[in-house]
Amino acid sequence: MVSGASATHTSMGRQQKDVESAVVRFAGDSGDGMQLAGTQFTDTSAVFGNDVATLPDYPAEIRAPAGTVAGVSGFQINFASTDIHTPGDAVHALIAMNPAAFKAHIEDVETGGLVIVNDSEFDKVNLRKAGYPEGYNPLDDEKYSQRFRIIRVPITRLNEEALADSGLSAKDIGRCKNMFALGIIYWLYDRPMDVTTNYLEDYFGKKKKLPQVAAANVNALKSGHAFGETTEMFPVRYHIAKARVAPGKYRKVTGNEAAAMGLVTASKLAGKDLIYCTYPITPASEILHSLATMRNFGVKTFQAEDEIAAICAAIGASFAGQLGVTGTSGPGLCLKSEALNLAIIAELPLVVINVQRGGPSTGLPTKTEQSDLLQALFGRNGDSPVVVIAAQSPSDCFDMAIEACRIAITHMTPVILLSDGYLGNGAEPWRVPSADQFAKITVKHPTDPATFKAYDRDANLARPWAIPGTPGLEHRIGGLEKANGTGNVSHDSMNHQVMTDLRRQKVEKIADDIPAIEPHGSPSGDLLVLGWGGTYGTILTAVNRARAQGKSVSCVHLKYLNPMPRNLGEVLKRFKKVLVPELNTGQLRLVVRGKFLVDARGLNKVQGKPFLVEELQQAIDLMLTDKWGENESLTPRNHQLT
Amino acid sequence: MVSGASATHTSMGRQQKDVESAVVRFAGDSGDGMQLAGTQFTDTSAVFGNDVATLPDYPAEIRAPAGTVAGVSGFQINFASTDIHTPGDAVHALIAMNPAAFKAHIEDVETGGLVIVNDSEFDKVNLRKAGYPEGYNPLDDEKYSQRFRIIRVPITRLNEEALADSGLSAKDIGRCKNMFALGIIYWLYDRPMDVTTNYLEDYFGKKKKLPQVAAANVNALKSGHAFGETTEMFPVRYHIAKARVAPGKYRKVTGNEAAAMGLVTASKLAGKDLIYCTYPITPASEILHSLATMRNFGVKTFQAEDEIAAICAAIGASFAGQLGVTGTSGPGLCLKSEALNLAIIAELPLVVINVQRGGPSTGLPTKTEQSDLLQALFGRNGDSPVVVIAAQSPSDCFDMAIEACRIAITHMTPVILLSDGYLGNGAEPWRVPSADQFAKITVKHPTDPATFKAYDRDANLARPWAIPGTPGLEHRIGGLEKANGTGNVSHDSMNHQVMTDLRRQKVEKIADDIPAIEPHGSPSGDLLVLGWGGTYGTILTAVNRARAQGKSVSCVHLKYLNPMPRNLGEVLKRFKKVLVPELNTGQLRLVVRGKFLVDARGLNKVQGKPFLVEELQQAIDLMLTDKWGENESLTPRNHQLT
Amino acid sequence: MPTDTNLPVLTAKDFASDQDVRWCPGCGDYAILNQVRKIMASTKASRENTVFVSGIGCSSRFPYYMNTYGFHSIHGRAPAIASGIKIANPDLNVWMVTGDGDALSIGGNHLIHVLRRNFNLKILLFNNRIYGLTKGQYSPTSEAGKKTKSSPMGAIELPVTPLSIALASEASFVARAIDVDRNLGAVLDRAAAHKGSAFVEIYQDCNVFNHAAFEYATDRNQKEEHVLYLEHGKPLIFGKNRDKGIMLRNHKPEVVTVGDTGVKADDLVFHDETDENLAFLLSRMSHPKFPEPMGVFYRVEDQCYEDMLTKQVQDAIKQRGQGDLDTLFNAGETYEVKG
Amino acid sequence: MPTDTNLPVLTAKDFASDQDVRWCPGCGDYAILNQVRKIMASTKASRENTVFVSGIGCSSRFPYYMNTYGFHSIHGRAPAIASGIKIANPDLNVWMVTGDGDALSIGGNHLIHVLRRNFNLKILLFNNRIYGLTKGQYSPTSEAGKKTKSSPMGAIELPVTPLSIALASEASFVARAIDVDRNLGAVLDRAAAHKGSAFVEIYQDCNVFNHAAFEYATDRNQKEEHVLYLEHGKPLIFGKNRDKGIMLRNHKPEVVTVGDTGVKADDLVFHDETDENLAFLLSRMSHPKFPEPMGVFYRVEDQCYEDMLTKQVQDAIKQRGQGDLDTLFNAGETYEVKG
Ligand SMILES: Cc1ncc(C[n+]2csc(CCOP(=O)(O)OP(=O)(O)O)c2C)c(N)n1
Ligand SMILES: Cc1ncc(C[n+]2csc(CCOP(=O)(O)OP(=O)(O)O)c2C)c(N)n1
Ligand code: SF4
Ligand code: SF4
Ligand SMILES: [Mg+2]
Ligand SMILES: [Mg+2]
Repeated sequence: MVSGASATHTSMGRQQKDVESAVVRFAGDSGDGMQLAGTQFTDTSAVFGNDVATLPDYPAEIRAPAGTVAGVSGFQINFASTDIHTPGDAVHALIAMNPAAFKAHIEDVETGGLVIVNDSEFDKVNLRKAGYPEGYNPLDDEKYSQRFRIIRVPITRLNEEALADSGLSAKDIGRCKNMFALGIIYWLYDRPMDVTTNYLEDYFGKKKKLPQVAAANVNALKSGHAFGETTEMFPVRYHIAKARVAPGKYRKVTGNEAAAMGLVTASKLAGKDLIYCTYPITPASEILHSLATMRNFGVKTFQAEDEIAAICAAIGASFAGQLGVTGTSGPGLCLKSEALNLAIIAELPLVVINVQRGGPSTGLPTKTEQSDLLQALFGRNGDSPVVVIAAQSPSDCFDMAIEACRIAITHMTPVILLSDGYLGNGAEPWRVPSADQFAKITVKHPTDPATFKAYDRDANLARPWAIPGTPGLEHRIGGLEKANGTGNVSHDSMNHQVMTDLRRQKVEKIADDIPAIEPHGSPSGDLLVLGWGGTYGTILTAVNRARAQGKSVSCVHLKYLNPMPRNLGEVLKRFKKVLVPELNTGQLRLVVRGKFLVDARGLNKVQGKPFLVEELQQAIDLMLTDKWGENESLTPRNHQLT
Repeated sequence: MVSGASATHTSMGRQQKDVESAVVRFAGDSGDGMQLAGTQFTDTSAVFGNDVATLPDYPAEIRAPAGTVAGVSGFQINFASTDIHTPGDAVHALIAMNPAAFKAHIEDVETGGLVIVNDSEFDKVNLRKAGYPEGYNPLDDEKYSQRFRIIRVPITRLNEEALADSGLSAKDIGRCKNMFALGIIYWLYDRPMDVTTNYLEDYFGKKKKLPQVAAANVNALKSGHAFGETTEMFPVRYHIAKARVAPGKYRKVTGNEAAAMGLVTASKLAGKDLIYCTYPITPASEILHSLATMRNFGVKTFQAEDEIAAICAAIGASFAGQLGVTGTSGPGLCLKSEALNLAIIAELPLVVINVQRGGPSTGLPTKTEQSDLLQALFGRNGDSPVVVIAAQSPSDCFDMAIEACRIAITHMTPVILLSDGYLGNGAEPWRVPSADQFAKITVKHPTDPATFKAYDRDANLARPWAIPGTPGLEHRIGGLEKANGTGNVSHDSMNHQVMTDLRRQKVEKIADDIPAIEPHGSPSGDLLVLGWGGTYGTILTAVNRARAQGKSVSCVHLKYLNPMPRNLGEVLKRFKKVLVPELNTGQLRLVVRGKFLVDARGLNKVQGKPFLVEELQQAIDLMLTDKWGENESLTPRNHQLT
Repeated sequence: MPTDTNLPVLTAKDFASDQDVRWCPGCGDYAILNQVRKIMASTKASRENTVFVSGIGCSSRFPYYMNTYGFHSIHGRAPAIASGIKIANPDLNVWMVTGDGDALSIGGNHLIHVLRRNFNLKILLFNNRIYGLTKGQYSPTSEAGKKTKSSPMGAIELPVTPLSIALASEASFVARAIDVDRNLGAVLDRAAAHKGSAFVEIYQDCNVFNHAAFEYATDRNQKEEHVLYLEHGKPLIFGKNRDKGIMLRNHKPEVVTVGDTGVKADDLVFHDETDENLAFLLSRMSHPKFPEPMGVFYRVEDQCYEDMLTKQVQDAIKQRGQGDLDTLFNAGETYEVKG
Repeated sequence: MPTDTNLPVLTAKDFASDQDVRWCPGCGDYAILNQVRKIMASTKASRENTVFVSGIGCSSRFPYYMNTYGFHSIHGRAPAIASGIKIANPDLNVWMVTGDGDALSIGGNHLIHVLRRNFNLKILLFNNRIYGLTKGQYSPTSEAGKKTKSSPMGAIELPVTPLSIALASEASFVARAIDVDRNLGAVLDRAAAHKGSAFVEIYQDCNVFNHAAFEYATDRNQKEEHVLYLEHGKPLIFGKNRDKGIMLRNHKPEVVTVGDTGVKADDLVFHDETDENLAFLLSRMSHPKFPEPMGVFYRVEDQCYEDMLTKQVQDAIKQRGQGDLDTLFNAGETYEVKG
């Protein structure tokens, strides 16, 4: 989608359109390097000064068969001169490198949108692989040519010609065609090429020591750009001005990178070594990969034999006095549940990062979802209160990782930090902080045998963190119920009641240590949209648009799910209606209704994708116009809520 | 407690009191054979024709040090001429075999209650072991002698004298003193001795081939009885008439025995082999022990290497076409959660029995609790609907085990059956059914390749149960999202939405296949007490008493927790207030509030013990008299709700 | 394994499912898939009585590509699923496919126990010394010091030897083969014929994340020097010119040259498939110090769990008669309550 | 292990916690507890730097009775907890206590991996061949055919041999002792002195649910015939009159009589603690066919996981300097947005 198309002037017989934002999607075979093209376009636009939001989308299989729909890999960028919070709904320009990519993505293109196809690949074989009927070529189908501005460019051939004397093998030349396509798009959106040329020379030239390959890629890029410039195929060229974002130094981060940096930062703020114990799992593995490169920060990563060993090692590390953290995704969280309960009764600091994916079971490993909330809150035997917080954007993973560590240490409790595949893999510009802007995390380790009691309580109801190596504080902890105070094993009835209450109160009390919420929009009104996690950007955008249309809508985005902000109940009462949009079947909704007895309704979607702004706008309108009816929840199905 | 004391007549200078019911508790060292004395008293009373309810209470350790409070083992029996549903609140007669037993149990004795102590054991050493201050003997403490009728009997010595020429070792003679004590109690409550003498001769005489030991035990029993008869120590003797229970053949069952029999029965009704796969854990192990003896029913028990392997083997068994069942307790359920999700997405029949115990973590393994409900409902990644049902009494474990299997098979879904330590170990009289009174469970296995689709749906939305060995139906299932219909792997967005909805709807639809609820008491009124699981008897008793006092109270006991009975919401609306008593911190309460937006309040107790009827009566009164206040929940703490 | 000779003889192609195979180009899994389909045909397996069970991993996608019953379960748990299947229906011909991470990392414990229970079950461990599906972290069989995404400074664990673990787990059949090696078929054939848990490690090339990990054993120019084919009762000889052998000097293995210049073939160790200690010793021989043995290391005939369990059921029925519910209900102390 | 010579020397009693010991009368665990407390004193362990970690089981109650730091964790997971402790603080003197169920049933996989990683960690496996705490079900070390509550018709699994598993798991120290045997102290002493994962199996009598399981090895009238004490470099001789020995006939072990009537001592196998294959062979020798070896089967010096990990941290700092957050934040493609 392009929004706010404004001045249109003509330069050298070509129209030049100034637009506020545009959504571009690169789509091709897993082998076609679409992720690289996408990130390069993102970097260039960010460096250029646009606000950007991205959505990578790759197949589950390592490499699905070339040419098949299952093997299609896509990357979407929304870039703008205003600030944006979502990768965008409808696509303004789609680059389809083969028939399968065309088939997989064409329906997401807005009517009148630009579709640049690599014509060379639309042959019998590829059309069959894409599952099109014999003799049919969608490019010749009026159904499409009427709806879209389809531009057929024989990218493969043009690229080959351009690199004919590059001295590279045919295979390696083919590998450059993503740069040729990128060149076209750079021309189309009037982007500078230096970021990418520098990257190519650095990566292939210096790092991989393949100057020929570097040169060829640069050449392909420039040829693509020149092609755009010279050919008559593109009547219009678009220009997106710099965004008016807060001045300062920026970089792009994915949620997983941000989480890794947040953990390291927290460990430094607490003066502890970070011990990150995990077992690889999609989409959480990148946190391990990032942290594994940070040994010089005193970070120790431990790739355990499974998730149970991972969390247990983290618990052991915390018991021994360092910062024990474990990370995983849904199925792994299941396996960690028994040990998480051990940390809860042992009252040790522990951070568990859960990067959610589509469930249940193995489900949809590479797709995003928010369906582990109830598991995080309740997925353990007995009454086992645990702190649950959630990040709301890729860069927010940095802040919430620090927050998770802070709470775990100051309140001697496990903390579950919920992220998701969309946040973990999605990237956004991040205003680079400076290390000294963060408050230290104060750690207290008792040393006085005279006054020490293993299950004593401080003002937070936290017990003392006495660590092995401290003379005279030798004590034993474990999974059996503890005697209040001493922490010895106790089977006493009343003691169990007291300890159960204390564990609950300790977590509830953390509400004193987290910010109260203030609705975005107005303090009260007709509708409050209550969200959590990765849906933040979409909800915010939709609410802003609704308000721009004068609707009485505000939103609250929960970063703290247990305990919840003290004033939430009171805020909820200030609104006539409450809508809870979630990428699950209504998990926060159940809890909010149960806790506050408000008739919250749900917009629920489990389609492996974030909400579209449009879907939220529809929901808001239905709620406001009472067309919503008695439904406790509605679901968007091809542009309809049912 | 004795209730309904009526006619008191005098026989041979002794008072004889007719009472409606009495609560007796045997308490002694783990080595003292209190569990045996208790079960014998229960059997005798049951055979005599009383209604009985029992509550065994033994220490966590295999054998805590002799003489210590931790080592005390107790067994409580409530027996009556009316029908009863609980083991009783206050104790009418306590038998304390040593100081530790006295210390551990004395506070549970009603004022004016009978306390028969084994005087021989109240020496320096034992008093110290029990943790009494040097030189102090509670038996000489007015505090007690004024509150209770303490009767000091040198049981150890008398027993030794009685068995002096039994030819047994001193050690073996000592082992008989529980029978001596039992003899006294038999006399006190006017019980026949034949049931026990038969048992002793069978067990020691025939089974263990120790006629001498058998004789000695019988001798001890009779000596105890004679002692009661002859000594002047007992001014009053009690008589409890036969109960007016439905005529028929009865036997005693514990919940775990009943569950085992229920599973075997279901397997026969379905014409399937029962494959019970489990890993030992307190308090669920007895189900394995019982089933292991039933090989001749085609039962195959599999003691797996852990809980994960256990549930996976059960899933494999179901896939292969037999009845796969697994059983565990809380910590084990944590470990099963990932695989349970596999069964949910694979849509295979599976029964998971969870005998709840005190949590979190290892918690209180031998104490009862109801705190795994939320874990059962929500403890898995993704949206993973599973059927959850709960037994409400020991014998009900039989019916609900059959019901679990029926639902699992007819609806192709995993079913979690919740029991608890109190039900599992507690015993009650069970009207022996006849095998032909149960409806067959119809099993359909498709065979026609022409029409077969692995994820086809029948009227219940259940998919076909096609089993290996069927020609032409070869298909593959697994944990990745399935394509609607074919069941092939699918990463399609909309398909995931459809399948998520189908999984939910399939479980919700089961509500058509379970009975609607009818409140016990009146269809509407001031207060509805809503319970589930093992609290049934206590709630029923309390509600009956309240109604007898003319209070407008009724109760509903949920056996189906997901899906819930269709008319529950409507029934809730018929009452002004709703009270949800649970042995947890409010798990059903949260769900009911969230689902039905009713302001349900909770009576919550986590003290390793069932509710006392008295505690529920207090709660009912507070709710009715509006003294309850704004509290969402109250907890009984020594006879007070706070 | 159940076969029905009245049925038309099936070919390898008949065991291909309708799903298109989704491994990376050049993945060693393809070669194994083809061999397994061939073996199904040659051993006259019937599609309907065969079940392929797997965990999670690239290798574990295997069942989707076989036109038999299949269960792609969860990570590491295939042995337990397979156990349940065999208990429920001992007649089924069950094959398990797993990876080095699936079987030895998260699933190590289940592997030990399924082996010691000796279910009649064929276990194929595709060892590519890497986590493929999760894109290239080191696995329990990765060499010490291996640099991967999760070990940029090198892995610091000692790798485990799958065959040693299998032997210590009381496996009744232990063998090794290579994805592209001629003797894979023969080994699979032996495994199929074995009654009991047959454990086969298959060196498999992960073309994308651990390419050429086994080049020393597959590259035609050097493999003969690095691989030793085991033959029962035959001396341990290897090398392009069959001039190298394994000898024991105070029960420690040593590479020696045979032929006139060196020792006699008779002085070499003779392979004995029934000697568990020799099998263990062979399993410890690894590249580059030693040639790596291929073929059947160990086999012993033993009862299968599912058969013994079925026998207990039959014995119980013999001893106590077919279980009767009414007898069960009426067991224990019962009593009449009169109306 | 860290010791501080300025401190007053501690006695075994100083290692007793204030909790009263809660095992059944006659339980073998008492004897082991006493020995371990003695070893703590004799090896000059310091209370504050010592941590006892366990899983769940009767044996796993052990930490409560030691006046050191202790963690009674969850069933089977002690190895992972202990690993985390060593990673976080390599200087701690960590001992792990586990049972045959805890270590080999639910915890088998963690045991394999903690051993192959070779943490400097002492592992004591109390093998009573039964599940004690849960009141008597058979365990992975129970004899085949054993009748228990959960196997009334007899267990149908082959038991595993803990030492074989440990050896296959690349353990760097493997030994065996008996709760009431004189050499338990000596073995524990060797274990304490070993730098790396020291695995010690201890035969332990469960007086209540599996009494006398090891009578053959503890009863003074027969033990000498059933137990063989290993001594490095010494021939394998046993028997009351030291007249029996172990010989290899084509690398298979055999019991032979030594002395003038029989073979010479020199023909016997000489124990070599550094020979993993010999160690495995010894681990396979079991009663009644063979005497059961006691003492140190195998030991090798190797680097410890926690040390190598710490070294990677130090190397990284050497190579890249102390990690600086600002550098980290500013890494990658950054850009200025002007006001
Ligand atoms: C419980 C759980 N943890 C982690 C994962 C992520 N995961 C999938 S496969 C795999 C390892 C794959 O390695 P391997 O078993 O060697 O199979 P390969 O892909 O190499 O064939 C991991 C860690 C998962 N799917 N489930
Ligand atoms: C997750 C889990 N599963 C099962 C149990 C029950 N359980 C406790 S100890 C134990 C086995 C004990 O046997 P072992 O490890 O040999 O120790 P022992 O009591 O014999 O010393 C079992 C099954 C548990 N506590 N937790
Ligand atoms: S990642 Fe490796 S193992 Fe997996 S499919 Fe690709 S090449 Fe094969
Ligand atoms: S049950 Fe056995 S192992 Fe456990 S304490 Fe008693 S004797 Fe020892
Ligand atoms: Mg692998
Ligand atoms: Mg044991």
